[in-house]
Amino acid sequence: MNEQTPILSVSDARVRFGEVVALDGVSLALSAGECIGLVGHNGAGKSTLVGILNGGLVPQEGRVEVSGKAAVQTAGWDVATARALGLRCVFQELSLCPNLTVAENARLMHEGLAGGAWRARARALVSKTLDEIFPGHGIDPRATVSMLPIARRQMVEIALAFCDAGTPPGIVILDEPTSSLDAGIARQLLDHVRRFVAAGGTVILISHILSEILNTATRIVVMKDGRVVADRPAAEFTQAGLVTAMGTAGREQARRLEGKGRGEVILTHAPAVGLPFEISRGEVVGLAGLAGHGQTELLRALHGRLSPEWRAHADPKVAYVAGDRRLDGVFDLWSIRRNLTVGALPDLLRRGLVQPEAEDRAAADWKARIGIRTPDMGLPILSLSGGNQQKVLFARALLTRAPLILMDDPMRGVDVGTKQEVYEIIRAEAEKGRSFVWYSTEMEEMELCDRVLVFRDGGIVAELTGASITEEAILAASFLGAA
Amino acid sequence: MRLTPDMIRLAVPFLALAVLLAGVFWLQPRAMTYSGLNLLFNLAVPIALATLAQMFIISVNDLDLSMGAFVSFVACVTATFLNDAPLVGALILLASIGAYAALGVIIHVRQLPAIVVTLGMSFVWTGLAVMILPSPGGAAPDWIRSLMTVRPPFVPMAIVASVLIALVAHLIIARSTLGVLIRGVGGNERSVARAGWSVLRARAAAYALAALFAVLAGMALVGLTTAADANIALRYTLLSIAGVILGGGEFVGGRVSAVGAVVGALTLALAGSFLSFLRLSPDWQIGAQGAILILVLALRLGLDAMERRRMRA
Amino acid sequence: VPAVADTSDSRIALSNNYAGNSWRQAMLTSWETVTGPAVAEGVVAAADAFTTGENSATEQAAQIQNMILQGYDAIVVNAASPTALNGAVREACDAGIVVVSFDGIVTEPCAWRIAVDFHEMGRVQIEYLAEHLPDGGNLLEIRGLAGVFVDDEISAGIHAGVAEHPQFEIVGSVHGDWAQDVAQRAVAGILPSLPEIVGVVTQGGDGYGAAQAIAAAGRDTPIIIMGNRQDELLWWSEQKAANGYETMSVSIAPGVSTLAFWVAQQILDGNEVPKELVVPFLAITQDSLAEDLANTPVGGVANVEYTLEDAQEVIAGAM
Amino acid sequence: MTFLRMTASRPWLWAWIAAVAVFGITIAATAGASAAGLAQAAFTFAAFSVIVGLGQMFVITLGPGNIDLSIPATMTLAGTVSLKLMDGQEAMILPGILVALGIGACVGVLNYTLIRALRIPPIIATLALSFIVQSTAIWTNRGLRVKPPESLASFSTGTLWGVPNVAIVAGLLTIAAWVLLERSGHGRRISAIGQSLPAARRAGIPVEGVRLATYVLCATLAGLCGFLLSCFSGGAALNMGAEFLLVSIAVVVIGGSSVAGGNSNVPGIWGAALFLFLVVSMLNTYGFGAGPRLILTGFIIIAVILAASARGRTAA
Ligand SMILES: Nc1ncnc2c1ncn2[C@@H]1O[C@H](COP(=O)(O)OP(=O)(O)OP(=O)(O)O)[C@@H](O)[C@H]1O
Ligand SMILES: Nc1ncnc2c1ncn2[C@@H]1O[C@H](COP(=O)(O)OP(=O)(O)OP(=O)(O)O)[C@@H](O)[C@H]1O
Ligand SMILES: [Mg+2]
Ligand SMILES: [Mg+2]
Repeated sequence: MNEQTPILSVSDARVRFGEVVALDGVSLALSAGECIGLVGHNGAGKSTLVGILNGGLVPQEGRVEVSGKAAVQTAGWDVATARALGLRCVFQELSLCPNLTVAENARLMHEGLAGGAWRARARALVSKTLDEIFPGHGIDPRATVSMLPIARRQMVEIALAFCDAGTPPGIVILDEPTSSLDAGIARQLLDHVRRFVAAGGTVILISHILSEILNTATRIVVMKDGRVVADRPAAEFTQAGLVTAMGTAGREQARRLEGKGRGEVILTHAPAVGLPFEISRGEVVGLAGLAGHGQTELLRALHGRLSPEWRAHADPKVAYVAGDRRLDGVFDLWSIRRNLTVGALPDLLRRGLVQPEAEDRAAADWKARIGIRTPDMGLPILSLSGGNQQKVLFARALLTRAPLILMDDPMRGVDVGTKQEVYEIIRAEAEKGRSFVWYSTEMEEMELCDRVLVFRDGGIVAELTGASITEEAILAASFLGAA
Repeated sequence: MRLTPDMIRLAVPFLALAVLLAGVFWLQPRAMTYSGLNLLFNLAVPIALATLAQMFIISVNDLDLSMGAFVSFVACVTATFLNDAPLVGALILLASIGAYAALGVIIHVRQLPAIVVTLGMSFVWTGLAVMILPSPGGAAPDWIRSLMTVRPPFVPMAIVASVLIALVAHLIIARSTLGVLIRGVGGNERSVARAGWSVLRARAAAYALAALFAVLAGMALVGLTTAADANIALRYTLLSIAGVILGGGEFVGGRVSAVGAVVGALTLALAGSFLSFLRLSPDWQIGAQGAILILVLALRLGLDAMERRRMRA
Repeated sequence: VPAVADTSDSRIALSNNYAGNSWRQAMLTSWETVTGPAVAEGVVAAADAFTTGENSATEQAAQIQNMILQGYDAIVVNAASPTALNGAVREACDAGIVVVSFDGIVTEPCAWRIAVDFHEMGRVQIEYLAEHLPDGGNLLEIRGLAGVFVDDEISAGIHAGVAEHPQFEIVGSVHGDWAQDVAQRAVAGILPSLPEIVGVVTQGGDGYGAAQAIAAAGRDTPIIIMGNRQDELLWWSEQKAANGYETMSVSIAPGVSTLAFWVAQQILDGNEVPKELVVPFLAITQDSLAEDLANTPVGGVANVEYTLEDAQEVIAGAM
Repeated sequence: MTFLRMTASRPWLWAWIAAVAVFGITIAATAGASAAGLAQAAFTFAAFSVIVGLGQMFVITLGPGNIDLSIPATMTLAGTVSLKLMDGQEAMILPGILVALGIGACVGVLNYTLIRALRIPPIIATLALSFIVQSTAIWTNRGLRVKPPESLASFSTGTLWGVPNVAIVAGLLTIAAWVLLERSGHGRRISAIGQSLPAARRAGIPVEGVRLATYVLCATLAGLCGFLLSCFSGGAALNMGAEFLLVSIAVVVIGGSSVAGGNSNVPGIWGAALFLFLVVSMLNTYGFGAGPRLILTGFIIIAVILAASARGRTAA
């Protein structure tokens, strides 16, 4: 295995979307048997680079070359060519067909399944790959994808990328594959990545969870503002070094304020299953446990209970930060500004009409406060990178005057620097008396909460407070069902 | 066994059909005979075919507002050209299937709303039909006529035909790769494209399949009525949409069922018969059709509620 | 000829394909007023009326098949299409059911037809205009629903009339779909680009709308052939009183459904009835206007209902 | 280039361009003599399409699958009942209008109730309800044509400084609809729901209330249109709304609103309504038979949509 012979390379790629320069001369070479960790702030251009490698996006300048063959002109590099070469992609947004079964999705992804009795073969293949990567996954290949919780969909998508149906996978690109997975499943995936790479495969791993990158990648490529700013073996990086390279100033971690007294109770809730609970003023309550054990359902139920269905209230009781932003977060046709202000509409109205100045002011204010990377808040929301869209959703909720904010894994795809800023904002708002209910798949975020409710099988099984909130305690509760 | 939402969706049309059939038998025991069943259902055969045609369009998230006009056009061609000069007739019908595929291409390439394009096409098809048959007439080709009036042993033709076309359509849409691809386009067009498929070709294929079934619908219709006119099947547009929905299909997301669509079409046809056996006052006969449509769809709600109660228990 | 069979056990059904205009409503009402007493007196056992939602041949075919199942002895049908019901009508005949069609007739030979000479109805309009406007001139034609037999026939009659009287020229022709608002809209749209017109030929019920559109365009009122609607007759009589306006009015009487009823009853009774019967259309002239207007319900259509004797007379006349 | 940029930001321009072109071709037949008359007729009849089109536009903006097929039946019922109630008496005009609007509002509430309570797709729910409404219209007066009060008849057929009164009414409604949609919070909410219902729910929008209000608004406009139309044409007919089923949808989509929801276009409705009227006038004027006329109408509609989409491409 010769590290110096790249099997696929992109050189000097430039991509512009209107005013936005997404890639500004990026070169990247992939060799067999390596796992490249690709990191960078939100909007650095990672997903755009993936698009080029995958053949779905033609850069305005630059070329893609494949080893062993005559150089492939960019024009000749398309999805079909890439797939025939064994290149597979797991995209940042889930991209299965929700109305089809797992096996049917496999058929669409793999030309190799063509021919008679493809259903049986597809089922067998998916099951085999899932068993290999995620032992004990419990996914029926006959299930319709829309019936699966988001984490399982992610697992299916990953398995489909690693399937061998005729063309073995050679290069697998994983764009934030762990963003919806809990720690255990994520570990299974990363173990598989290591095995795959050891067997001579190539992986590009994109993640904002730096420990994953540091533990899994053999080489780390850091992107910043559409350029590659560092490209070195993983061993040469430390967490702090990586953060510095990304250009986000290494901040001090936000910490929980110990010993804060609990304010008046603003809400009590007794769900059908599990323990009841209450929320006080100024409290940050975490919802923990394995993904898909009822946390999102609880948030929805709370929101359904508190937000009006028939008439808008001048004083909203609750605001919601969606996790699945494509499904229940962004409004595709609208500008960033409108997306941001829609939650606080009653505050922007005078005699039923929207006041444009008030709206502009609110938008400019939050653009600065939360660092939304865009030249103009009037641009369409979809021109933002995934993480920046998530910031807008966050700002939407904070802009309201709601005393309670429900957050459904709101940091999905948000880069480390921004995360720290958001943590501080949450903290500051909590000081001012707002309460947060915060579901997250990331353990360290749970450690920021005043109190954590651990879920299992659709209900709350344990409550941890203060210093007892530790990774071990949460894991113990979510597996054993009791603290 | 756990009922999945998919199964509930399919159970509704079957249940509705069963209830209506029971009602019809109770009101009119004569319907329980071989020829009775044939009389009840034979005009549902073309409706079922048109409903399947609509289903193919709906499965790629489009809607065809020209279905009725197109079936009328096909009926006019069948009763004239196909009868007098079979070769020319067949060529015209083939060309019309090609036209549908081309529509699919245009709609895809230019990202046009299918509703508007097919709205425009409904004028075009009606215009062509009026030019072919300015006043009603023509005659069904003998072979179609005898095919539609054949009397197989034990089970009447209408039932045999319905089962057969449901089966064929099911194989196409649910079992074949093409069917998976078409539904995939309805479910998530982008991911289908990212897997290296041509969404353009998939959409064109869906439209061509729709046209094929619509052509069959027009021919079957003429076989039953023996002659055609330019407005003969205008009702099929709404009937076919209602049939797909009744059969558990959804407007977006590629969720359709061929068996459901056929059963939905039969249910709609039977609802009309049920009402005439009730002998309502003519003033309310139209309104009763609406009421029955609502009742049948309310069944789904009932089943859903039942299922939820069971899950809680 | 004395009746050879008794019809007191017979059941007759009316199959109607459309109920969405005043003509059809008057037709259904006439059916009720005449068959109600007939059933009460035991002339027939039942005379049920059935209507389908929209004007659809396929739905009507299904309706006829249902009537076969219900075991009616005779089916009286106003058909959506002269040909598209032939399959169902054939099945009814095969089941021994008497089928009588009227207004919208069917071509299937086993059925009886009570036809209106629609062709003639178109021709007399030109005839009348030729009498009143010997110099001829430009005409506007308002047609019905494209692709429907009645529309084609009346229009053919009008054009035949124009061929006979070449001093007339049809300078504009629009489809009003037999709906007041569609006709009014179509006329208003073509009117500005037409030269002066001396007459408007219609298919029934569009006269008032045409008069309105012409008035709105600020033109002189030409001779507009009316279609026996009460609002048309009222407008005409107002004009007549004001400035001696002259025109004529023709249409088929909705009560022809009752003739069809009696014909069916006579056939069931075993009487010989020819397959083809022709009923005259109902014409209203300058002289009969006052009387006919008085006899027409407000907002309705001029009508004639038939008794058994009237029917026997019509049958005898056709023998 | 500037032209393209101009049309890109104003998708409604295409409908207007088409309308003006067709107008030009029509009056060319008479060397321009008929321009004023034709324009007046066009605005008169377009006004009715605009009134129902506005309602339909709000409903379509609510997102995929939302459509109101009960418009024709509502128009018929509102027209027949209110004219029967007024029975030609001047004193009953106000109750007549209120009854027409009330009938519309009731149908809207029923539509929404069916959609929500029975979870039926709107296309089916409104279709089914329209049958019932139509039956009610038949039952109430069996198609008798009652004349409107004299002052209403002359108002609806009259003009003010050459502009048809009905067009003025429709114009005022259009302005109100524009403000509602583009400037008000309610319009924002409708658009949000149209883009994504779950997202709207999560953003704290009272979705059910907004949807109810929208269906009621649409049916109320249909009731008003039925009332005006029957006054205009001298009485209500049972089939008077039939045409407006397709017309109400066509003016919305030809006018540049997105059938996928969330994005609507008020000025385009006028362009499209004028265009649809003028196309038929043009083809009638040039003496086309029914067949070719229908075919050309179809192709012209598709051509307008194609032209409008070419604009979409260059803008991207
Ligand atoms: N379709 C598009 N239209 C306009 N701008 C776009 C488009 N797609 C991406 N961009 C812009 O390109 C830049 C790079 O985006 P990209 O999605 O590659 O970032 P990323 O590194 O993947 O960020 P994240 O970590 O948030 O996913 C961003 O500024 C984004 O706003
Ligand atoms: N939409 C229609 N479909 C089929 N037949 C029709 C339709 N409208 C009218 N007819 C038939 O056409 C003939 C003449 O109808 P006519 O034009 O007098 O009714 P109309 O003008 O629509 O009535 P009104 O305008 O008063 O409601 C009759 O045979 C009638 O049954
Ligand atoms: Mg990204
Ligand atoms: Mg991201």
